[in-house]
Amino acid sequence: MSEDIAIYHIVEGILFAADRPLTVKQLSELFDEGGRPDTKEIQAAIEQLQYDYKDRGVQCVKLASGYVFRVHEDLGPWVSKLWDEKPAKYSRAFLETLSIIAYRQPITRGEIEAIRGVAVNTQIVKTLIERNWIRVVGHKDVPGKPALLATTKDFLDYFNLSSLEGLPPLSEIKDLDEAAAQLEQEAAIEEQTQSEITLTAVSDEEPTDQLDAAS
Amino acid sequence: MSEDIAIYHIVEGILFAADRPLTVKQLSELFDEGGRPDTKEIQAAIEQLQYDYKDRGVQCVKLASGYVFRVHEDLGPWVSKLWDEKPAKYSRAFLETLSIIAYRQPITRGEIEAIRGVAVNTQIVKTLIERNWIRVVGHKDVPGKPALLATTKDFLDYFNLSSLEGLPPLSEIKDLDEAAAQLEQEAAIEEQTQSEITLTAVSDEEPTDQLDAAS
Amino acid sequence: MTEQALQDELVDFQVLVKGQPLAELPKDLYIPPDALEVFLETFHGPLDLLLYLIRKHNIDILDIPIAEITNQYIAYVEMMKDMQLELAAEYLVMAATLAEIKSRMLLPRSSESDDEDEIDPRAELIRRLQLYEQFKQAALDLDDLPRVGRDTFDVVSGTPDWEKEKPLPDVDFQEMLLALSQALKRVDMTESHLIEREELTVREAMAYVLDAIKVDDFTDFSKLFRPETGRAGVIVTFLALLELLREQMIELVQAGPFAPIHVRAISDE
Repeated sequence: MSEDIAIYHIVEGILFAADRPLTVKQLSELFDEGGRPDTKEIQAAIEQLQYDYKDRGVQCVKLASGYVFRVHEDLGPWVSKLWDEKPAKYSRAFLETLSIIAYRQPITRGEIEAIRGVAVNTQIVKTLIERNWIRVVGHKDVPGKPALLATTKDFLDYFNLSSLEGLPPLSEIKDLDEAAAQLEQEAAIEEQTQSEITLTAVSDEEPTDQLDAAS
Repeated sequence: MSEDIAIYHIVEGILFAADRPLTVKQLSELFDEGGRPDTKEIQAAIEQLQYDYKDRGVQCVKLASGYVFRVHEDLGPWVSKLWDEKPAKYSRAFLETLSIIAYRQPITRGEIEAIRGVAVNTQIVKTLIERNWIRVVGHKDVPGKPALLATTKDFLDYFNLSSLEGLPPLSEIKDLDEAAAQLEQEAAIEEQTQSEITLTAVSDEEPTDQLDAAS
Repeated sequence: MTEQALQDELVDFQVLVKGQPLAELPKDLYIPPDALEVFLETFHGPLDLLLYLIRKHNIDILDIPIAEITNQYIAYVEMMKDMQLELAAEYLVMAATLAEIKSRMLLPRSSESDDEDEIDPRAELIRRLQLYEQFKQAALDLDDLPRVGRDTFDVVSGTPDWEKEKPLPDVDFQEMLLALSQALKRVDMTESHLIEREELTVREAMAYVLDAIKVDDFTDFSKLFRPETGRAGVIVTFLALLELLREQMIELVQAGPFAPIHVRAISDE
């Protein structure tokens, strides 16, 4: 960049650095009073930039509140992945419902409620069906003909199971949270390098003993 | 923009939209697996962009943690006016401490003190760590196990560097042995140099007594 | 402290240059006392002060006239003391070091000792000064590098309002099992015999059968059995059919003895 910097380069830098749209007036005020370009010159600089960037990935656009550089709208599919926020987590009720369907399929909502002890949220079932993890495989021949829910192949694929037999036996699951809680506790206590060794030791021993006792 | 969007336009849009530097790998991961360009293609796209923007008000620069678009450094005087806050100035002690860590890493506080001749300001080290410009990378195997300090990628990014090699070269130090040899030679040649006269003369004066008292 | 007082005091130090008492204050000391305090405070330790003295007098760092520099150094340190500036201990240590060097340089050179082994008493000080100067310069160079917020700025361009695809949450398998385990904890565990593992295969087969058959059309009974699942698979499928029949979810139709059996899901109407 030369010693004598062109107005449109300065405007370019300012518009790119700015965290807000800027009007011609605001742009001109960023120049020292001595060498302040007039409105026409700023306007000409903007037109130059709009021309320079017309085929680029960013463009100089005029919004209600001023000029701004903006990513070309065709690039949405790629750029929007940048801020793929970490997806929200499913609720515990969601996971419970899914796991009960997995183990008890085909099952009606009423039966899930009987196991969970609380009503099944309609939204949960809807979400599960939308995600194609469960589907209605039939209707139970009881009054009301409730839908029978079962898991899908997509469900198995997602969890890397070749069949439902790959699900661990329920007897193992019962004490799972205790084992998990203990693991977490151990992990919190342990520091840095030793933690790995300890974690391995813990996972090899304690939970197994517990599971043996439980089964 | 055409239907079939060029890779460098996509990379351009992504880099302009991103609020952080992106590596070639991170850039490629924003493409769908089906149409994911390989490293070479991404690299070529970046080179294209660096060429396209070389005379513009923003430039595609390589930093330690990836590629980023940054406003041309010559535009600082205008762009910095966008914000009311004046850019931070750092004290000499701060810059000296940081430089010594940058050039001599990994280094202990004691070693920094030995170079600067004064105690290291705890607040400076704290600030450097808080800004994530330096971090503790280990502990020296000497009594007291002092922490070894080193600079981070954030430090390099802040100073527009892609690696430590980009730091300005240290001024040369004249070889001491050589210098000492030369001095001795001179001393040998000169029978009665003026400095010796001066030394003798001074030794009779008061300051000597003062020094004796101090030592 | 007036300028005159300052000068008097400095004369008391008998600052010597080339063996002669300094008739005048060094040029660099002609500064107003207020500024002097600020000036003295800017020194970042003894090496910094020494370097200043050396540079101010245009002396080659490799050939420091130690006596002269020592005297000037002491004068400055005394001034700092008098102004009650916080004087780091390092300044006094340096004064002692300088004095030691000075006295060693006064010792007559022993002609017996090997000249090559004799080290210039100033060598270590010179080394430290050089090293410090090197980093003093490095700090200035670092300060000159284009840096974010002063010379260069991060660019973050806005985007049009794209319809953002909402990513689906991830589910960890263990997490799901944990949820189930908690659910099971809540219910009477005696009921858990209803969901025994043994039933799983049958239940899976039930789901399979329900999926394979239709409400409005009959499916060939024999087509429901998958030979690839083996004998056990066939049995499980059969058990599943019986279970579905018992739960009135399917109906079986056979036109006559030994005729093909057809299966149909019971309509939910």
